[in-house]
Amino acid sequence: MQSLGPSSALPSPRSALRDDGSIDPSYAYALSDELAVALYEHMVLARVLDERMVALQREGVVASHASAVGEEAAVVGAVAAMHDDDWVFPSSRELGAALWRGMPLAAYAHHVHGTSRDPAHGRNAPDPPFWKAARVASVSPLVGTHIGHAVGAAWAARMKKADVASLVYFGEGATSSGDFHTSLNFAGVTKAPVVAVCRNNGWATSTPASKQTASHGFAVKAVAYGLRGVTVDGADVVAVLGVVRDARARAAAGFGGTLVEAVIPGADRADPLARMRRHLETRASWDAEREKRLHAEVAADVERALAEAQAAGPPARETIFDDVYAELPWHLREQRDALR
Amino acid sequence: MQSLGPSSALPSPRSALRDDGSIDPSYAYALSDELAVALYEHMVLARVLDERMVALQREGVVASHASAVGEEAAVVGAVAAMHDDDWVFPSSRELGAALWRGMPLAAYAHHVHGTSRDPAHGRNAPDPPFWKAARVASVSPLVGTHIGHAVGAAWAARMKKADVASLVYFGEGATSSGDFHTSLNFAGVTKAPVVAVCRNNGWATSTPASKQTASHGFAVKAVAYGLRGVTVDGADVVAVLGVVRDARARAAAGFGGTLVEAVIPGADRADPLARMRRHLETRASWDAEREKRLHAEVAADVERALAEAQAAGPPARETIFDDVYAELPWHLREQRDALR
Amino acid sequence: MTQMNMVQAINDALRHEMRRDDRVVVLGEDVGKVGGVFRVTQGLWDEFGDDRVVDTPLSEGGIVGTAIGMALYGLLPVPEIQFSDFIYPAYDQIVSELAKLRWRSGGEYPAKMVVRTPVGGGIRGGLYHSQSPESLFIHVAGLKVVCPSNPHDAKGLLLSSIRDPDPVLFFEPKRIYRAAKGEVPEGDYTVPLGKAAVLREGTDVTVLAWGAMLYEAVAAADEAKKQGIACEIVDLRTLWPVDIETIVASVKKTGRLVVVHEAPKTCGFGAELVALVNEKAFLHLEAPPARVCGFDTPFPYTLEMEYLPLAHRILPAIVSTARY
Amino acid sequence: MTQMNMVQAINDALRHEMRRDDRVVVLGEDVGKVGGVFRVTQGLWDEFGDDRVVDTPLSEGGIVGTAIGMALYGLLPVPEIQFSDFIYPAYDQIVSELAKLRWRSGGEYPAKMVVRTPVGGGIRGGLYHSQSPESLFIHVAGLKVVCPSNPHDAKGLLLSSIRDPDPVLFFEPKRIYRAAKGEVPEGDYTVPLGKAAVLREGTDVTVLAWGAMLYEAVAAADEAKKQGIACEIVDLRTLWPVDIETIVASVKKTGRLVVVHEAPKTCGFGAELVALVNEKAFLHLEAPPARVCGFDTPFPYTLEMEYLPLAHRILPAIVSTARY
Ligand SMILES: Cc1ncc(C[n+]2csc(CCOP(=O)(O)OP(=O)(O)O)c2C)c(N)n1
Ligand SMILES: Cc1ncc(C[n+]2csc(CCOP(=O)(O)OP(=O)(O)O)c2C)c(N)n1
Ligand SMILES: [Mg+2]
Ligand SMILES: [Mg+2]
Repeated sequence: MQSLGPSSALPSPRSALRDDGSIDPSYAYALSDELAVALYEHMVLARVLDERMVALQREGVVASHASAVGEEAAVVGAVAAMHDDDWVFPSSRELGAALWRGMPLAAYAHHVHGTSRDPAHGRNAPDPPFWKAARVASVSPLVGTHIGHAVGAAWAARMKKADVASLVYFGEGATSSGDFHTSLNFAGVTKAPVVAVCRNNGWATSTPASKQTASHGFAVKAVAYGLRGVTVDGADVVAVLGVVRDARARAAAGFGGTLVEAVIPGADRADPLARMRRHLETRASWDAEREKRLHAEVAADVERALAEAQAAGPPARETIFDDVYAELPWHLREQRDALR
Repeated sequence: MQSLGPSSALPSPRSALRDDGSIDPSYAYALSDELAVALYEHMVLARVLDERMVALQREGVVASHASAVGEEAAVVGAVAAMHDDDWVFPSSRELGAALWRGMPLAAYAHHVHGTSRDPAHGRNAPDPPFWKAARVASVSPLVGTHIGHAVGAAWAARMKKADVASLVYFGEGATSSGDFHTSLNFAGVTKAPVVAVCRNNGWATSTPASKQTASHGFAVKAVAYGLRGVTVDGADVVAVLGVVRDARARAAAGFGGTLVEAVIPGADRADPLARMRRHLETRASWDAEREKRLHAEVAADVERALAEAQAAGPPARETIFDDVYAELPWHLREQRDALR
Repeated sequence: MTQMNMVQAINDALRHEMRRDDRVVVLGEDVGKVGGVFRVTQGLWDEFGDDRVVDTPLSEGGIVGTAIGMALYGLLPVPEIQFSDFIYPAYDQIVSELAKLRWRSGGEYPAKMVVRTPVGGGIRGGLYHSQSPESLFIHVAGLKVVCPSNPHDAKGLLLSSIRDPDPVLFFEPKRIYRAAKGEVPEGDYTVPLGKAAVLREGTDVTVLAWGAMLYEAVAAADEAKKQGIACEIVDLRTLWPVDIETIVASVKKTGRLVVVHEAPKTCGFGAELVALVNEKAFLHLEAPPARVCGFDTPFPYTLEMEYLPLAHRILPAIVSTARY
Repeated sequence: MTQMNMVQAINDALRHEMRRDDRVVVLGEDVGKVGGVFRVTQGLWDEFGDDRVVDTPLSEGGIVGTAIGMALYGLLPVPEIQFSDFIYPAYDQIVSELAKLRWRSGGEYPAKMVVRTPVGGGIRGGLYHSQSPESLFIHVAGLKVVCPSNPHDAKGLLLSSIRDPDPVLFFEPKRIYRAAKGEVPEGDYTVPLGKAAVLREGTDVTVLAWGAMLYEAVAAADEAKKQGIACEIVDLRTLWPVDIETIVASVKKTGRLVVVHEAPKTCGFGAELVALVNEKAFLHLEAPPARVCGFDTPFPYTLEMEYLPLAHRILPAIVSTARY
């Protein structure tokens, strides 16, 4: 009898950044100064903003926030590997992806404060933000539902023979959802150009990955869909960049999607920012001076944005009734007018 | 980078019955005359009944019927491997499982004709039947929903330390449902003693398996749940019996569930009844005489049962309102009384 | 003008719009080569091919979820759910995602599609091939809900539904898929969403119905006429947003209301219609509004003709409302 | 008697019944060691262990689907859905399977469970942590629906729900999880299903409410009293099957009805209550029944206090109904 039980050994996730800050010679891509610096700067920006959000949430200024501290490499490395007109479908911890795509800090601040200048008129609880100008999609906090949207957008691009792909992020807990399964199964059948990045941080709220599934890791689930499955060191922005670039290229070549498991090391383990900084320091392009300037600039930018949002007022009451439909139907007009 | 893409080669499904009617020496179990004959007799019974149902459906006597012709070995072999107090969760084509468990032909006939003597008072469209006396569960025709029920019953048995397992059947199309995924993922985590038999007959209505998934076969999907995955020749009742016995034993020993892919050969390929008959003919216990008698008896039993059901009347109109709740609430009493 | 049944009219509308608008994509279980279990999409795959008429894997959630992504990309998906009884695996995608995308994105990411699905009983389908779940979608803000009762409206409403900017649930009464025949204009025309049709004018009782039950309402009204009761029969056509003016005008005229639907009575759309009429025509009501509906039970197999609110159950409600 | 809030009372009921009946199993996301995101199951895992208090994988459909199997086996599962906004992935299992099992099996395979889930707004949760989907379950035959408004009822109704033979959706108004405090008897007692509570007697207007909005109804009634309007406030407690006698008796007395709920107005439970009162007390109605509800929009984040039907929106409805 042919047994297909799980293999006992877990593959060790691929890394690129070595302890001495150098990049593993087997790494497939050249990394320019500009890109290396941009990756680091955006991780720092995401970190600083994130820590401020955690504080604002503690103070009760914002109702909720899902921190990505320690996961910046997975978030920034993946989005940096995609093309500008690719779609990005974040989950709750990907504010860094929107920032990479050019969402202004002020727009983010208006979003999380739900102000009159929030693009969504304060309708959504904080995170993740959407940014239409750069195809960062609007997703709900419902775990898993957005995976199908990413697959559908990629499938549509393939139907239209456009070189456009989708990047979708989710946590390892989301792999237990029915949407994960039905969506990636569609991706396999349609060869939709999608890169699905599973941030395995080991926990779904209080539930450990060991109670989430009995599979050996999460990348192996790709086998059920005829997709490629890859594990990568989620604290290594350079490795994530490379793995997602590979996946994007493979998808564009018509070979279909990839499930990337970005393994996030426990809090005790290496900090993704420190690891990338060590690499930058091996380059002429970075020194303590620039490091200091960066932190000063980012802190100032963040405070300016938050101050702007905190000065703004709430949306007008009537805005509740807009955008339910393209045009206001009779019953919503009545409900709105009754408030007057 | 560690790639976990699907292996290119499909495992060939395990068989036990050889062309000359003998059983492969590597087969792990002894097969008594009684069991061998019982397997064959129930396959014949299922076949004859099935063909009559197809005719009754054509005549419009019953509204619908899902034929299991050609799939009897998968259906009968699997249920025969389970213990008497194990649970059985059929899908639409498993009338043979209920018959094996002792459901009287007359009860089946009353069910498909929806008569006043149908245990469910004519509430369900035909197939599959349930049979409480032997733990054959009531399932809906909704593809996939019953898989969770089978896992839950098995999980409950494990919680209660009872040596009770679940057998659940479904077609390969059902593996695309969200329920397949969420249910088998629960099974993996809980080590619920469940045997999930996927009848891969190659088609979901008009949709070929190649459009159902891009995985290499269906048994491989077990890897995503830390379950064991096995493929077996679905036209070989002896092989199915053995594979499911292995799975039942493994589950009872606490090693968790198994996903069995029973590959049903195309209509052109070997008929499961013919293959088992060839085996019986290698035994003293079977000859043309017994074969003839069996068919005569089965045909007579089936006609008697159908005649009884066709003579019975429809359920009383008031029965519509029973069993919605344990006791009739005020609004249903009003609706019932309004009919008087 | 050609004589068509509902299946042919819907097929004609799909073909027409797919020729006109190459964003339109049909997807679902078995909608391709075989043209769906009711043959509504027959021939579309032959004309438009694999990329616009797609047989999907067996997952309603996957169908609607990926269709939302297609819509975001810029296509106009028209998914089919094989029976509305099978729509629940897609319920989360429809009510949590599809219905809310425009609103939660401040209008920047509307997701437009038309979900087609056969609805209702009368084909001996039993409890899982006969349901009428419309009120479960009317309750959810952001969706439009349509149910035609004849071939002319079926084509005209489907074309309007595809061209409307909002997501539409398009319920097709399967009991009359082939039984309802009528003249259908060739080519382009639309029947506007949100406009009911006064099928028959009358002064005594307003009868609201839609889909397959409209014919039962007519049959009951014919009987009532023999007893001297003149019913005004309104075919709602669009269930939500409903044509409130037509309903209120009619009730103000007749002072009496009977609502007919197949779905279970409790929290069915009939309750909303009664409540709306109370709010807008209370002083005109001369009798308690009556609801003739499916029972608050699952849908039976053998006894389906007892379950359905057929003419013989509608007539007494009309009479007692008129005589109240 | 001890002073408890809703969280403590529900926790006390679960602990009490788990000690009494070893068939009772609690399962859900994060219900174990941490005791759920609202800490309602806190301490149960410590007392009853892994086999009776189970942290499940992240799938509501898996939770309810496997719970049905447990129930068939003979256990009595009490699954928690972390927020009722997340119940839709389990909607198919609840409405297609759980609700219909007893009926479709001729009474041979009832599946008994109590699905607990926090409901409603008021915690700045935005559109996916604030919903009130009760009418989506009341419409489905075979389910009972309960929503307590205070700690005493929460414990007593939950014990009744667990002991009732039918599946129950138990909605816990999260806005008052900790705000609502009161005396709760120790040990065993029940509050019967299907019986409403007349919280305050009055002669002028009947106000129907439940859960968190009951307090808003009371606040509005207090204001109305200052204007000489005496409201009779009825806490429904069990939404379905609803206590029709109490409602009809009250409306026959007052002749006027105001219904309050957080869910969107259209096809909300309020519509059914208005329709029922029309059917049973039409001639007693002296004013059009009024509904004060959530708007027919998704639930907003910043403006949630504008969305909720708070006292300042209930009062004018009471006054205009009384003065009609
Ligand atoms: C359908 C649904 N169920 C439950 C929740 C509640 N919830 C929010 S986040 C979360 C855990 C998610 O874990 P994971 O997917 O690993 O993502 P992470 O938070 O680790 O990034 C849960 C259960 C939800 N938002 N949606
Ligand atoms: C949720 C749901 N979706 C769709 C259907 C319609 N349907 C009934 S059988 C079937 C195909 C099932 O194929 P498979 O699972 O391979 O089983 P088989 O019929 O081959 O035994 C479909 C799509 C259904 N019954 N339930
Ligand atoms: Mg996680
Ligand atoms: Mg099949």
